[in-house]
Amino acid sequence: MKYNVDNKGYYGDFGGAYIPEMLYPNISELEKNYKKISSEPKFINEFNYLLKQYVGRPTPLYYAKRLSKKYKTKIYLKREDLCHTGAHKINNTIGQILLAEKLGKKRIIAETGAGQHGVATATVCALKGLKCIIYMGEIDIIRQSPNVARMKMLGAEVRPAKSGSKTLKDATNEAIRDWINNPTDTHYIIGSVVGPHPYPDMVARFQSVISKEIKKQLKIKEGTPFPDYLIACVGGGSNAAGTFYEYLDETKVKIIAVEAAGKGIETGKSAATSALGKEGIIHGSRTLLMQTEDGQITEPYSISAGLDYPGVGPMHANLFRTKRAEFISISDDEAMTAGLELSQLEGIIPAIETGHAFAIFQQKKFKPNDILVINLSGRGDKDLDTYIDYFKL
Amino acid sequence: MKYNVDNKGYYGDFGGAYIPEMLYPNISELEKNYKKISSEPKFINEFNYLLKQYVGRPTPLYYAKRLSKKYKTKIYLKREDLCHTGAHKINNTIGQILLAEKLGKKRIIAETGAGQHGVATATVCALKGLKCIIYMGEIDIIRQSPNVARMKMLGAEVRPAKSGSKTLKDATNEAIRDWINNPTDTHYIIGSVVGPHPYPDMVARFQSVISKEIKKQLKIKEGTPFPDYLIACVGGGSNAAGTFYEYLDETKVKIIAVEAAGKGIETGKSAATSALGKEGIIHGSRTLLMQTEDGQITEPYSISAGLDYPGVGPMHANLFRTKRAEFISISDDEAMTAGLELSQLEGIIPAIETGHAFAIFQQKKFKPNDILVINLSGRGDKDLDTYIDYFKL
Amino acid sequence: MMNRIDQKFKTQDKILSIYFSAGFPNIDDTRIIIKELESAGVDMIEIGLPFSDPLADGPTIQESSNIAIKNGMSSQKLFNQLKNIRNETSIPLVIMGYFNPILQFGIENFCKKCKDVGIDGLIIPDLPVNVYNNRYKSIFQKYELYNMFLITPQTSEERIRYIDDISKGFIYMVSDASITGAKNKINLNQKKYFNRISKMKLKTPTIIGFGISNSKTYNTAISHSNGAIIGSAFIKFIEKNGTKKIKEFVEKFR
Amino acid sequence: MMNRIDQKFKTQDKILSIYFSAGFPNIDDTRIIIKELESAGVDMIEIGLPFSDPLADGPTIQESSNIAIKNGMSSQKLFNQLKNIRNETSIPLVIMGYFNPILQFGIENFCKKCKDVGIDGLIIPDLPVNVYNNRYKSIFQKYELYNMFLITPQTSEERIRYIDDISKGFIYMVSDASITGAKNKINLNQKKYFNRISKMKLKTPTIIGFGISNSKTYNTAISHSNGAIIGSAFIKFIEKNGTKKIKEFVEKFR
Ligand SMILES: Cc1ncc(COP(=O)(O)O)c(C=O)c1O
Ligand SMILES: Cc1ncc(COP(=O)(O)O)c(C=O)c1O
Repeated sequence: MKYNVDNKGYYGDFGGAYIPEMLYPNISELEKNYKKISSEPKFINEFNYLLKQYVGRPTPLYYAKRLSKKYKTKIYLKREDLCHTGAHKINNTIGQILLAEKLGKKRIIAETGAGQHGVATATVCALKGLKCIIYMGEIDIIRQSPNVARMKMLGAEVRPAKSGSKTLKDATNEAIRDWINNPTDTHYIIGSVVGPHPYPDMVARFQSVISKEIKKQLKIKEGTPFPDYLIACVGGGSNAAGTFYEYLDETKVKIIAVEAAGKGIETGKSAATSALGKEGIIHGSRTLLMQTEDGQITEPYSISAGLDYPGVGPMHANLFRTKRAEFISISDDEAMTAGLELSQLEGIIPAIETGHAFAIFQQKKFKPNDILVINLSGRGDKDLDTYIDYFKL
Repeated sequence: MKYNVDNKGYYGDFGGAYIPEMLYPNISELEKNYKKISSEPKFINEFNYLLKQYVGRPTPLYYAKRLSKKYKTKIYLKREDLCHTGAHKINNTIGQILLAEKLGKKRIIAETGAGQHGVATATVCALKGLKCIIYMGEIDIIRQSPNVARMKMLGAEVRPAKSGSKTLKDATNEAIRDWINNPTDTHYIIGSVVGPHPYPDMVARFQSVISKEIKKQLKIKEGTPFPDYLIACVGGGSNAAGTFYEYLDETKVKIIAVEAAGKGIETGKSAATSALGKEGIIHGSRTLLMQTEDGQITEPYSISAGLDYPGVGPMHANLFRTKRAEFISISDDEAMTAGLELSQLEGIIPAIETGHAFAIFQQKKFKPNDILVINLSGRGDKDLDTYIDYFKL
Repeated sequence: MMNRIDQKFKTQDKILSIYFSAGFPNIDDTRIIIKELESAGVDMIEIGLPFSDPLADGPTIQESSNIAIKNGMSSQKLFNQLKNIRNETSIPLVIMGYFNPILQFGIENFCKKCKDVGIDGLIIPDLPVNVYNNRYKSIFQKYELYNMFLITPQTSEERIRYIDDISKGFIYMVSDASITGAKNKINLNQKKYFNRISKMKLKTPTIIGFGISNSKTYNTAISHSNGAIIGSAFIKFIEKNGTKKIKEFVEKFR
Repeated sequence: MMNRIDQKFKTQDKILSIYFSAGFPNIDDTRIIIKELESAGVDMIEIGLPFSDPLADGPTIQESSNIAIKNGMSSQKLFNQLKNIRNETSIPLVIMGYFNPILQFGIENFCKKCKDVGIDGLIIPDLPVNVYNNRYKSIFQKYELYNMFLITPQTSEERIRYIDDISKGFIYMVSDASITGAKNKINLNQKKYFNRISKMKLKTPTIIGFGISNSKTYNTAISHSNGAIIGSAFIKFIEKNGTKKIKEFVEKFR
C-alpha cells in the first residue's frame, strides 16, 4: 500500500524510531513481535472475540437523517461512541493488552489526554488482572475529571504530569520516562498512532477494524464500499487512521482530517499541527509538530483534551504532505457548536474531540449525492461540565 | 402465557388502571392502539432499525471469565450498558416515541430517577424533533447531575419535583399532573413497567428484546436457550421484565429479582418493596407498595436513584406473590462493593442500580455448572461521584 | 330516607359546595369547619381525606394534605371526629379521597363507617368507573353510599352518557384540563364546554369544580350547572385566616 | 590533531566529567561554568543544550532546561557564547542535546558550528545508532565530530559489541535502568552490570553516568570504568550556591 507504512517503519519522510538507547530493547522486542503475534490465529480469535463480546463491535454505521437533511447531503456516522468505555480507543488497548500478555508483561503504563485512552487501558488491565498506571496532565485531570474517577474505579493509579503545558504531551513524556525506569516487566500502551515505530503502525492496525466495518456496512447500505468522503478528527490520529486505513490507496475516496484550531490558528492558542507544524521529532517519531524556530516543542492549546497535542502521527504527516488528505482546522467555538447541534438533531452527545469533525459543515459544502462517513469517535459524557459551562445550560 | 398480562390488564391480582377520569381519554387511546400500532410491519421495521442502527443492538451476552472464576459458576452478562445512552431504558423510549409519533403527539413528558430514562427520553425526542420535558426529584437532580447535564445538552427541559421525598415517586406524580394539564398534544413516556395499564405491558414488550436476544445468544454459546438463573435488579422493574419476559412461563428457569434494601430492611431507610410492601395503588396501578397502615405511601430510600421507588410493577408483584421469582434485598453497602468488584474484575463500571444485581453473590451460592444470566442494565458513568465519595478513591 | 344529596338538589337550584382537607390547619378543625360552613350557608361539604400522593391535586391541596397527615389525620381518625356529626348538622357530607387509603382501611369497612357517621357519598378520583362498577358498586349500595364520578372537557359524549346513566347524586364536572388549584378566570373554551354539557340535558345534576376561586368564576360556573365546588381558594383562606372568619369567605359567593 | 577526548583518555586513567545545562541558572553562565570547572580540575565537560521535552531526564535537569529556555538559550545562542572558548580552555567539550533542536538548526550547520567553536563530540540520546549510521555519520565525520552512544543494563552483549565497534571517544554507560537524577547508592545489580561490561574488555573507553551524586557513587563508578559523569547533583549545587563555589563541589570527588 502506497500510503501505509514501509518496512523500515516510515510513511514517506515520516515515522521511524527516534528513541533513547534505554528504550531500544523494548521497542525492538515489539518491532520483532507485533506482526507475528498479532497474526497468529489464537491472537486474532481472541482479539475478535473481545471486540465482539466485550467491546460490542461491530459498531453501527448510522444514517443521520436529520443532520443529512439540514446539510443537504448523505451523512453516515460510524458509531465508535457505542464502544465499551465510550470511544474508539479501546480497539487499540484490547489489541495491545493481548500483545503485552503474550510478551509476559505484568505492568501496564499509558498516557492519556481526554482520559478515554486511560479508561480504555485501565479497563483492559482490569479485564486481565494487570497492574495499571496512567499518566495524565494536571490540567487534563481537572477538565476530564469523570474519566479520572473511572480509572480509579477500575483500579488504576492516575499520576499527574506536572511539567510543560501539563497536558497530553507531558503525560506522554512521563510515561516514556516510566518505561525507561521499568524496562523489563512493563508494557507501554500508547493511545494513538504516535510514538516510535512500530507504535503508529500497530495502533493503526488495531484501529483498522473501523474501516473494515465501514466497507462492509456501506456496501450493504449504498451498494458500494466507497464513500465520497471520510471525515475524522485528528489528535494523534488513531481514530482517523482507523477510519482511513482500508481506503488509504483508494484515491477516489476523499479524506478529510480535522484538527483543533483552538482559539484560532493565528492566536498562539492552537493545536492545528498541519497548519502550524514543521517536520521534527516528537515522542520518538519523525513527523509534523508545532515548535519554535529553535526546535523547542510548543505548548498547544485546545478546549478538547484529546486534541491538545502538538504533533500528529507520521501517517497523517505523510497524508498531509502528499496531499492525500485535506486538513481542516476547527476552532473551539465551531466544535462546541457542532457538538450541541449533533446532540439536538440526532440525540447523540459527542466528545468535544469528535465535535471537531462535525464542525466540517461550518467550513465546507457537500453535494446532495455525496456520501459522507464521519467517525463519531467518542461520546461526550466526559465533557459535560465543559459543555454546560460553555453554553451556560 | 400464565405469568404475563391478561386481557384486562392484570397480572393475577395486580395491575389495572386506577386513574383519575382526566386521564381516561389518554389511557384509553393508548390501550386501544398500542398493540395494533406496535404490531404493524412499518412500526416493527422502524423499531428494529433504530434498535440496531441507533441503539447498537443486539447487545452482547458476555461470558464474565474472572467473575465466574471467583464465584465458581458460569456467569453471563447481558450488556445493556452498551446501549446508546448507557442503559436498557432506551429500548422502551424508542418504542414509545414511535407510538407517540403515530398518535400525532407533539410534546413528550417523562419522569426520571437515575436520569437514565430522562436521558433516553430526551435522546429520542432530539432524534424526532419533539419537545421534551423531564420531571426529576430535587434530590436526584443533585445525585445524578451528569444525567441532568446530558438532558440539557439534548435540548430537554428538566423540571425539579419538590414534593415528598423529592425522588422518583414525586417526579412521577408531577409528570402525571402535567399530563392531566396537557391531555391532547402530550404523550407521557413512563420509564418502567409501572403505572396504569397498558404501560406495564407496553414497556415490558419493548424491553422484551433483551430476553429475545438472550435466548438466541445463549443457545449459540451453551447449546440451550435456557439458563439456570436469570438475575436482574428491580426498581420499577423494566430491565427485569425485559430479562424475564420470554422465560416467564419456562419454570425450569429460576428467576431472581434484586431489590434495594437501602440501609437495611429494618432501618426505615429502604426501598425493598417485596419485603416491606403491601397491596395497594400507586401511580395508577394495583401492586405492592411501601405504605403506612393508613395507606399513605412511604418515602423510600436507596443510595441508587433508579431503585429509590416505593412500588414495583404489577408483573413483579405477581411474580413475587406466586413465588415464580425469588426476591432478594441488597443493601447500599453490598451494592457498592459489588459495583467496585465488577469494575476491577471485568473492567465494567456498572450503574449502582445494576450493582445490586451483582451483589447476589454476597447472599447466594451457585453450583459450578449453573448458568447465570445477569442483566447488566446500565453503566456507572452517572454514579462516579457517589462511588468516589463512598470508597474515598 | 332520601339521600341528603338528592334532597339538596331537589330543594335548591344552585349549590355552593366547599372542599377542605380534614386535619388542616389543625387536626381537630374538622367539626369546627363543618359547622362554620353550614352556618355560613354552604349547601354541601366535601371532606378531603388526605393522601401522600394526590395525583390530581395542585400545590395548595398537596400542601394541606401533607400538613394534615403530619397532624395525624387518617381514615380512622376522621371517622372518630365525625362520630356524632349527624346530631349537629344535616348538610350533605361527601368524603373525597384517593383510593389507596380507603383500600388499606378495607372498602367494606370504610363504607360501613361512612354510613355509621352519616356520610352521603364519596368522590374517589382514582377509582375508575369500570372498576367501581365491576368490583365495588354492590358494597356502596349495601351501605347506601353514593359514588360520584368526574367528567372533563376531554370526556367523550358517549362516556358522559354512560356516566350519567350510572350516576347518583351529582356529576363532578372538572372545569378544565387541569389539576386542582385556584384560578382567576374561566375562558372561552371552558364556557363552550359548559354549554356543551348543559345542552346534553343530563339526568344527573352537575357541579363544576377545579379552579373556582372568586364570585366571578363561581357565578359563571353556576350559570352553566347546578352548582360549584370551591377547594384551593378556601384552603388558602383558612390557612391565612384560620377557621374564625369562614363566614366572610362564604359571603363573597352569595 | 587528535580529538581532545581521545587525548584525555590516553593521558588519564579515570575521568571526571560534569554535565550542566547551558543557560542555567543565568543565560550568560556558560563560559563562567566551563572555566570554573576546568580550573577546579574537571577532565571533561558536557554542555547540555536545553530541550523542552527531555525524555530521558529526571526533574532536576528538566527544570534547569526549562529555566534555560526561558532565559533565552538556543543552539545559536550557545554557539555565540562558545565562539572563542578555545582561546581559553583545552578541556574536551561535548554537547549533549536532544535531536529536534539540532534538526531544526540543520544537522550540517550544527556540526559545522561545533567544529568552528571547538566542540569535540555530541551525545544525542534520541538519535539511535542505526539512524545515525545510515543518515548522519558522514556529516559528523566531515566535521571531525565524535558522536557518543549510550548503553544500559538492558543492552544485549551483541549490541554492545556492535556499538563498541562503531564508537569513537567513549561509550556512555547509563548506570541503571533509569532517567537522569541524583541517587545515593549504587546497588548490587548495578555493580554486576559494571563488572559484566568491564569483563567485555571493550576497545572504547566507558564512562558511567546517571545517578552519580557523591564521592561514594563516584568512586564505585570509576572503579568499574574509565570515568563518571555527574549531572543532576551538579545542577542542584549551582542552583543553591551559584557559580562561585564550583571548586568546593568538585573537590569532594577528588
Ligand atoms: C473521542 C476521542 N476522539 C478523538 C481523540 C483523539 O485521539 P486520536 O486522534 O488518536 O483519535 C480522542 C483522544 O482522547 C478521543 O477521546
Ligand atoms: C441502569 C439502571 N438499572 C435499573 C434501573 C431501575 O429501573 P427498572 O427497574 O425499571 O429497570 C434504572 C433506573 O433508572 C437504571 O438506570
